[in-house]
Amino acid sequence: MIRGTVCLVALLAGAGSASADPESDRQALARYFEQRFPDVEVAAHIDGAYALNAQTREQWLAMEDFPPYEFSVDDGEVLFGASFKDGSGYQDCFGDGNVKAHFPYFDLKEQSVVTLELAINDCRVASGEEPLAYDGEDIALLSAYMAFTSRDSVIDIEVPPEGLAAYEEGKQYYYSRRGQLNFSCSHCHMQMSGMKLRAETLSATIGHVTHWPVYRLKWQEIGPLHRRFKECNEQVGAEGLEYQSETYRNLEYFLTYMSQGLPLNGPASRK
Amino acid sequence: MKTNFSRRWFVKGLAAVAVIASFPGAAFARATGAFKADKTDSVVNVLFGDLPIEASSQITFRLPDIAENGAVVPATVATEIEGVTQIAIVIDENPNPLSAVFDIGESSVADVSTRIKVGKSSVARAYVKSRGRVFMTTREVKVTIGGCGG
Amino acid sequence: MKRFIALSSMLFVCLLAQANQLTMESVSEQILQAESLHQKARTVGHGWVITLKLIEQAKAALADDQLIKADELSKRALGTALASVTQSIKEKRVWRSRKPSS
Amino acid sequence: MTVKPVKIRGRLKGVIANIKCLMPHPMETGTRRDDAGELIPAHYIRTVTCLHNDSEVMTAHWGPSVSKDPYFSFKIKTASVGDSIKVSWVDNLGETSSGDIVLK
Repeated sequence: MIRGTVCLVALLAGAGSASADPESDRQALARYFEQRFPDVEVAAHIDGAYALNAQTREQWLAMEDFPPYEFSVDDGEVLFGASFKDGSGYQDCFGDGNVKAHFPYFDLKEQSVVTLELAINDCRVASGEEPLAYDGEDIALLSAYMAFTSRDSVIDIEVPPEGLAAYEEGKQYYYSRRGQLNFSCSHCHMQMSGMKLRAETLSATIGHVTHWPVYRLKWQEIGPLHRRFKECNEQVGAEGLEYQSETYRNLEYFLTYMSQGLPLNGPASRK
Repeated sequence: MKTNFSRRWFVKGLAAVAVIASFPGAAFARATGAFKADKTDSVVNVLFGDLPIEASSQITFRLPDIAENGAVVPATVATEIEGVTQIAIVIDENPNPLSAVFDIGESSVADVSTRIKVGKSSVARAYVKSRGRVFMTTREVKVTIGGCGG
Repeated sequence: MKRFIALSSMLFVCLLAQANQLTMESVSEQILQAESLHQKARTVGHGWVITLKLIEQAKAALADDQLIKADELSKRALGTALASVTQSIKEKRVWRSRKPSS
Repeated sequence: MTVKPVKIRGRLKGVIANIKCLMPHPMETGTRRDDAGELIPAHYIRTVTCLHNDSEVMTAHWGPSVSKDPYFSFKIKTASVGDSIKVSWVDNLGETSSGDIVLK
């Protein structure tokens, strides 16, 4: 009995210190936003800045009434249904497409984070098809359709011990100052969340990944999460990285765990 | 040389106006270049001639105060006024202020929504024509330069 | 960190010494140093866009025989490259302070 | 440009039919430039005709300042289950498309 308690105490002590325990990170972040926005449910942050600004929310709801990304979902459905040369198709890898809740995951064989976009290409390559360009339209349409079929399922990903290093790298990236403006993601999306940068209301970290891919009015087309990572990097004067680069996949891995347990609501329209 | 040039235009102009006048409602707007006009006054002149424009509080003109993105601004015009035959949306500061004109048939409700481009912060106007009278209401819409800067 | 500060201050000292003999070699040497520092920051995810721009402009000025302009641009590039390396080193130490305490 | 059909949704509340449609179209003003700096020619929907059981109930005339992939919603009185609603558009290049639904 003594040995049990000793090891338990050690464990708790360990958890308390800087060890990378995703669940305690997530709870601490949830508490941070509960204190910062007492009258905003944690789950409400899946609507991003529109959970924090009533005026812009009204405009957003007008857009969501019949959103322009519906065409992308329809086109994505056609692509999803097409079969490969060897007769198989995406259904063989993803069923009806309602799988986004379990992405990204840590692939033990590859020892790296696998996002939905990577899995789409893995599925194609396994059937002898050419992989799609990560900044291309087809992969955005496919992930738009799969995001749509995954709507309302709850984010449920795992960080196995082997995946802790990748998770930790994503976390470090998120909290590190970057670029000539010397901001980290957390400066805008935690300390300044709910406030404005020029006309932009800053969204909270929690809920950041639930609604992708996104049709940004600015882009006038649907685009993946990593396009937003790259754009954000460049806005603080940092060099943007490649879509699906290891850094961005680890960042998505960390951010997705921060939204663990929240319902998916993609694709979505944004300003 | 100059005089007969203008005389020829004058004769052609007369014929054109006669033809155009016979078009119903908004087609008249299209044909007479209301969409090409670059100032609100000329748009109103072409659309409604010299009918008085009566300010009205009976028109619901929903437009955001600050547009999320000037390229896609949700706009709704709805009214309880009876016998409405035409609704028009005008954005003063747009290169061509006239955005859209709607011919409302008898079995349609005077309540239309669309999404328009607003070039820069501007006064927006909703015109409602009913039984030979023209009512109008205005809204201010601000358009900001997007992005966080930096 | 101490070793690095020693290195960069030594770098600046020798640059100042050469300042008066402004030659093609000294300027292109400065560009190379800016590039290597920039690469050092980039590999740890701290590359800055401005450094890349300044390096390209410095190279263009050099190719155009505008020695003074190339020197000034490459010095600025060296400055931002150094700042980005400093940022990467400092952040490695302090980023955890921004994580909400569990 | 491959012309795509108009997406229409209709909801009946009593005798009032709420019709919402979305029309895939670039709605180019003619003043925008592409990445190479070339002016993109004007290409926008000019007329939208709405039919209720094949009789015209609404016509919209648009300039190029209506947003890309235009959204249009309107309401029809005296509508009932089984009525047909058809929305069609014509653009300045003479292209046309349409979509239709039956009210449920």
